[in-house]
Amino acid sequence: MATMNMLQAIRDALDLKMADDDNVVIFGEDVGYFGGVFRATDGLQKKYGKNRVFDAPISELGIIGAAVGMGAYGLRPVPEIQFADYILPAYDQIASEAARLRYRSSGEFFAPITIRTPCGGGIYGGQTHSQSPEALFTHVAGLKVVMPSNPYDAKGLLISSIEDDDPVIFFEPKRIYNGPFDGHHDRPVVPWSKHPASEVPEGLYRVPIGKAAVALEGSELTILAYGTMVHVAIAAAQESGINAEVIDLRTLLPLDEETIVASVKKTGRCIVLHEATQTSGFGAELATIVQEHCFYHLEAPILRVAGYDTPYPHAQEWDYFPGPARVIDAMREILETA
Amino acid sequence: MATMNMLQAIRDALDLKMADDDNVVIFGEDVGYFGGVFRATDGLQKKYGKNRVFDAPISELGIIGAAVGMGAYGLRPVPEIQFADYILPAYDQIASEAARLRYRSSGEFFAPITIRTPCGGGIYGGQTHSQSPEALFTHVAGLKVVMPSNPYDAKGLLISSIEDDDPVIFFEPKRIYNGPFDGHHDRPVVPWSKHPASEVPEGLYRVPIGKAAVALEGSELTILAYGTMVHVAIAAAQESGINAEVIDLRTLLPLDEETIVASVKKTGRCIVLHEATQTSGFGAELATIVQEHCFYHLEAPILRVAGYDTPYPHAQEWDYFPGPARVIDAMREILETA
Amino acid sequence: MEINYKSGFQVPEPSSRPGDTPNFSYLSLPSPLDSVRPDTSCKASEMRDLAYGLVRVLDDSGMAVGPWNPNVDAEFLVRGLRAMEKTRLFDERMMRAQRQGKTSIYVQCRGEEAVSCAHQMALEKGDMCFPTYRQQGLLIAQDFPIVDMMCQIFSNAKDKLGGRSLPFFYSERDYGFFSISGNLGTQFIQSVGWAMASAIKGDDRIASGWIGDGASAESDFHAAMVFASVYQPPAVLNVVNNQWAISSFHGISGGAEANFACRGHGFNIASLRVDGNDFLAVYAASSWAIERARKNLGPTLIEWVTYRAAAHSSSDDPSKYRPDNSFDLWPLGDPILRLKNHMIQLGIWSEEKHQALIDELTLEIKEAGKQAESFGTLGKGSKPSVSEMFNHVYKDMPAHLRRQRQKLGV
Amino acid sequence: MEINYKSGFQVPEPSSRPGDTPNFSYLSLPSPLDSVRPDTSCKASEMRDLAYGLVRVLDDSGMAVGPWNPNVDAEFLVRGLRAMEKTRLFDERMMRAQRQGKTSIYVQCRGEEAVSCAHQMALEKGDMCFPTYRQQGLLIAQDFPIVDMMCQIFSNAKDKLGGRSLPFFYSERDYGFFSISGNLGTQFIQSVGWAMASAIKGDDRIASGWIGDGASAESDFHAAMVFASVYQPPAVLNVVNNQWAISSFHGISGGAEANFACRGHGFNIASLRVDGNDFLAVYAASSWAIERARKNLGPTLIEWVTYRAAAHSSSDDPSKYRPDNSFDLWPLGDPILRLKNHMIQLGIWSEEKHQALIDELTLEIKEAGKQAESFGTLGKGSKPSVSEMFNHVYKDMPAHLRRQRQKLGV
Ligand SMILES: Cc1ncc(C[n+]2csc(CCOP(=O)(O)OP(=O)(O)O)c2C)c(N)n1
Ligand SMILES: Cc1ncc(C[n+]2csc(CCOP(=O)(O)OP(=O)(O)O)c2C)c(N)n1
Ligand SMILES: [Mg+2]
Ligand SMILES: [Mg+2]
Repeated sequence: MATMNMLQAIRDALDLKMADDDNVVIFGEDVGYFGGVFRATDGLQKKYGKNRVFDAPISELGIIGAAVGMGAYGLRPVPEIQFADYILPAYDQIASEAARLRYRSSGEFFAPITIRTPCGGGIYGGQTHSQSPEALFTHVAGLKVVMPSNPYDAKGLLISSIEDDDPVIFFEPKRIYNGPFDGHHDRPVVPWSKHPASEVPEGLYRVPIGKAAVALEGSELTILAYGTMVHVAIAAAQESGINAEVIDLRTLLPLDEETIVASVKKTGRCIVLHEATQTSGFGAELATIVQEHCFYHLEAPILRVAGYDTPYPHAQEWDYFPGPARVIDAMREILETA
Repeated sequence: MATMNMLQAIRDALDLKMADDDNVVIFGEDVGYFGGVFRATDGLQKKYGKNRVFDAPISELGIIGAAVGMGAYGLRPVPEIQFADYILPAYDQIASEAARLRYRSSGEFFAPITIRTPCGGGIYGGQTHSQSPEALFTHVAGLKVVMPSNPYDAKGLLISSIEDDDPVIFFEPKRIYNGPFDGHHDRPVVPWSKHPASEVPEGLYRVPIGKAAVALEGSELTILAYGTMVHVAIAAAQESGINAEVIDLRTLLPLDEETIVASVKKTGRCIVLHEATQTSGFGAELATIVQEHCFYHLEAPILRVAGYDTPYPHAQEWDYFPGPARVIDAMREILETA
Repeated sequence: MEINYKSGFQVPEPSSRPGDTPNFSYLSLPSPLDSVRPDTSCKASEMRDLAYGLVRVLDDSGMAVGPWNPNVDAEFLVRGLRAMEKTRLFDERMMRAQRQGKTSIYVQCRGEEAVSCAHQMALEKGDMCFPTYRQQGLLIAQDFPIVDMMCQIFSNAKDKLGGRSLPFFYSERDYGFFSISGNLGTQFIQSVGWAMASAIKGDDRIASGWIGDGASAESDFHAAMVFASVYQPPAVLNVVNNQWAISSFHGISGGAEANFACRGHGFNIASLRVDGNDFLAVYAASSWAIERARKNLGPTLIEWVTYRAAAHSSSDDPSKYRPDNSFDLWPLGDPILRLKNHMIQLGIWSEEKHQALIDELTLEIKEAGKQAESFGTLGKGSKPSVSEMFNHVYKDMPAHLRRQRQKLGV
Repeated sequence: MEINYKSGFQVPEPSSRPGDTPNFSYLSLPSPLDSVRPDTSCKASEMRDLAYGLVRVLDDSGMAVGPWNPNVDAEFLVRGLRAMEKTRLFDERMMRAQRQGKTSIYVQCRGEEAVSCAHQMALEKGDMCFPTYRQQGLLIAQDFPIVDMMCQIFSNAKDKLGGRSLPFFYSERDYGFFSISGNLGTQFIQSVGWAMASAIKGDDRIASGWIGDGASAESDFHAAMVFASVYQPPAVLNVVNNQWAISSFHGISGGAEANFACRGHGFNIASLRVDGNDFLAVYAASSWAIERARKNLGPTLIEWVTYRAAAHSSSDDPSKYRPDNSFDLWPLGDPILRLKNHMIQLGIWSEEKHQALIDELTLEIKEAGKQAESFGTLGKGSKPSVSEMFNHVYKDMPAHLRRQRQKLGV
């Protein structure tokens, strides 16, 4: 066991898989000599050589298109997209190509690639360094979509993702790289070392794709969250004294419906929480599934707490960011109902 | 009044707006001399000249990027994307640029563009000529998303879209260009001329963006549909004898929540119907909104009938396509509940 | 400053439209003797002229001449002629089948047979092509079982792709034929990625990427050029300039202002412009680029100048946008006729032998067609099972998809 | 075939890394006398050499010589010097403000001041630039009120963009300055679209698009080239090659194999490669391209060879990836120093005058800074109202957004 923050856990997973499998290659903007703008690949080029860890041109389309070709050859590419906001130029290569190659070729060719990309707000990054585009990927058959909320899961899920033969979008909520941020931007930063999930086994281990976790047990209501929002949800529960159950989805596609449904059947109330803009966000899918399966157990409408339907603003970041206060309001609202 | 099919209505709207406003320009792959692969722009280059109707290179990114620049200059571009499946290479220019320009510049610059694109299946077009990517756009703040289901609406909505100062994605369900297809692929084609909505006023008129229509009144349950699926829903209602109310959304963003909520409050049961793949489809947003606002009126879970979560298959098209049989099954299921 | 404004907006227009006499004066035809064949280790910067010329081997009299003459033997020529003729006859038969409703859509490569057939004959086992929908010659030149192609075209139960894909979107890994995508251009950068992987592994396999004149406007083309320039992977990047992209002539993708070969110059990539209807020139230029790639001396961009003799697809009617007889007047002629004439000149071929070849191939294709049809055609006879549409979305079917399949009862 | 395999995979590496002595031997420096200045009506195909050369005006002794000498007057030179110096001092002050927490992030253009300032001085009212985040000189050279820039940088209540955008993402329509996007490259094709619109309308306004060496790898660059080639719109397309893209040197975007000017050759677009640290060369080349565009003679691609003297942004530490003193050894020198020396050579300037200029500008900027800070800085003092974040999403606020705003109670 070692104590790691998210970034260290991610780097460790990359390091171990590079050592474990010669076919793993890493490339992306600034990931080589420099080790990435968030330093997730720091030291890896030195250790594994420029053949396996290298800088790429600023062409997200090219990065993913090349990764698809490499995957078809037999490599296991782990490209980095510097910010999730910049994944859109590669959207066609991801949704029409990586996700479809297996279907189109009856499995003769496939794209076993893991696209790592930092997402989410809370760093005063404005419109183009703050977005959470996960719902654009959960709509695409053939993709897997993962978003860890802590170092333990980050390492275990990243290892699973790299080993997975299907393309995985691996979202890294950048606000929690260095600490389990709970939305209280005005309080001192808490480091990961104070959090139990910073205890990370040293070698290879897997957290399975497609399994949610109960991050906080509770009985009065269920909050479905992922990434940074898991910590916001827990903070909201603790601060309000409301006995909420917080589910950390960990994988968005394929979704662990069982864990979700079991929780909501138990609590009878459900809040869906995410940073992405609300309309057509992944929360809509979650709410729909919950009402499909827990209709007779629901005592109040499912509420969404999400980013407002605007681009991500700069100066108003903390009014925009769904923090504990908004979650607490929603919890009170949902408990007052019926 | 004239009798028109969808294509004629669309061409007529383009023709009238070209005549009405010098700033309207049309371009896209094959839209110039040839008049478009579906012939929606037939004759327009001849009439308005190559300055205003012209062929574009096969670069969807370029087409939309150029349109954004033209819009910023003061033109009112109406680019065509040949198939909605091919809009993805332009996704970044649409979602990060066209949709954000106004926000970024406090309205100093904006992109008054209308992107016309044929969508949907039912033409044996396989994976890449059949898709319905609307949910990728309804998630983007700053866009408007429209999908007409008949000639009257097509013309009126297209005129409204072109006149709108915000970017509009105008989806044209290609399966109903020539007739109101109801999903019965094994029956003779019915032409538009037999349908009342093929009666189209001759001059300029507007169907407002953001207003749904009640396509079929009923009391037992509500079906929310758009595009081709409106006709499937109506056929399912008529064939089953179930007294269903069919709402034709017409605009997906911004959504006419009032009409939807009023209907579901009345019927107490709701089915959401679309061609796009189910997971994270626009149906999820619809179902979520319905349960948010009609929770106490709902007598059964909201059901979704949608494309399966696979790429669009070729040979199995009619097993994949959500036809009346699947809708009827869902109606029976929802009526049997509770 | 005194300025004279030229007026307005330019939109390029082809030299002829329906009703006009086809006009190909824009194409200049240098003699095969005029071109230069650099060593495959030549620096890209020292061979820029080749992008503005036209590599040719067959002269007007049908003789193979000049520095690019690959000096192949008679057996090779017969194989090449056979592959091209078979491709054409196959296309014709499939086109008829489409008209008879046996498949939903079909795309011929008529007029462009030399490009794919001769290129394939220069490749080696293990190399990987990333084709578009108009390179069926790559398979046919390898004697790929055409009955399998037909089964896929007919979407019957023997369609190896389970009916999931468009009819002619083959995927044949063992034949070095990458799964065709309906999204134009995407495979071009993928081919570069594949070649990068080959270089990373120290392998000597090369990738051959394909794109059309029209599709070269797509972003993937640029990505391929940038990555090929930066990493110098063992790739041959083929632009098939058949002059048309559906109804748009090559000028709409920038082929009137410049050509497609010279796109390589901006990246210092070795670039060749080649008579794509000259079987020997295609073979020679392909061999050059393939050798260069295999020796890891860098990528090559090749513009194949050819002509789309048929409609874009079975859904298209070219008489709406170009003169009907345009292929007859196309200055580079018909690749099959040109090779046939060459062989007759050489004294190794005759009209009789050619007729016999046609008869033999026609019969072979007819038999294959019958066999394939006996398994079913689109919507008739045996078909891929419905459940196939749920397969291969993922390696293992996730629960939500299994539930959807179960609900459908398949 | 006997083949000698070269080994493996190539990844370009810069000529120096931290600890090394900066090595710029890759850059060859022709004399200003050696370059040729074609007429602005010159065909692109007749001026290809210019993409491989380097347009320069100031010689080693600081005199303006050669065919590109624009022969401007003293007043013009003073204006240019002032604009560049003001830009640099402004950047320095804003950088300090960022370090003091008055804004979230800042980006300097140190070392590149000539490119934007001299280019702007060649433009006319009504023309439109589509800049990246490193062309603040375009505004400052127009005497744009720097206090307004600062208010935006500080996201205070006087930020005209209501706090919505990143600090330095200006949008100044009346100053021909298009709204900056954080997504690299996107505005390049937009500038071509704007120019197409100008041509469609028969207008004589031109567009000037901007992109970095790194971002030229993006798809939007290709789209811009294709559309510019096809429609020949009145656009000047500027690639600012400041040698770096964050930590990646220009070779990672294909700038070692080829340069960025020659990217135009694949499209037959007139291409110039210019000493971007030579104020007079920038002005002369800009004027040439702008005249060409305004006369509707076609687009021009210009590579400005310059150096990013500072960090990529306030978040970056370049000592991690390049030698610390690299700008000191940069062969094209400092654009401000070079113009200053030229003016001293001409006898119209002196160290004293320069110091007086610096003092005056420092004071001006300090006063402006104080004023702007008095309105507030990020998170302190007056700020844009919270409700601003709901504005300008659409022209008219739709119901669902109004409900969200109301729920927030603003
Ligand atoms: C991304 C994308 N955009 C548009 C299309 C529609 N489309 C199919 S083929 C074609 C023309 C392609 O022309 P070219 O690249 O020259 O190839 P050719 O058909 O001549 O072989 C078009 C526009 C597509 N398949 N994919
Ligand atoms: C689409 C996109 N990808 C990545 C980034 C992140 N990014 C911001 S600046 C930069 C480097 C740009 O280099 P260059 O184009 O040379 O411009 P310079 O910073 O040198 O002026 C990168 C990678 C981005 N902003 N947008
Ligand atoms: Mg073509
Ligand atoms: Mg740069």
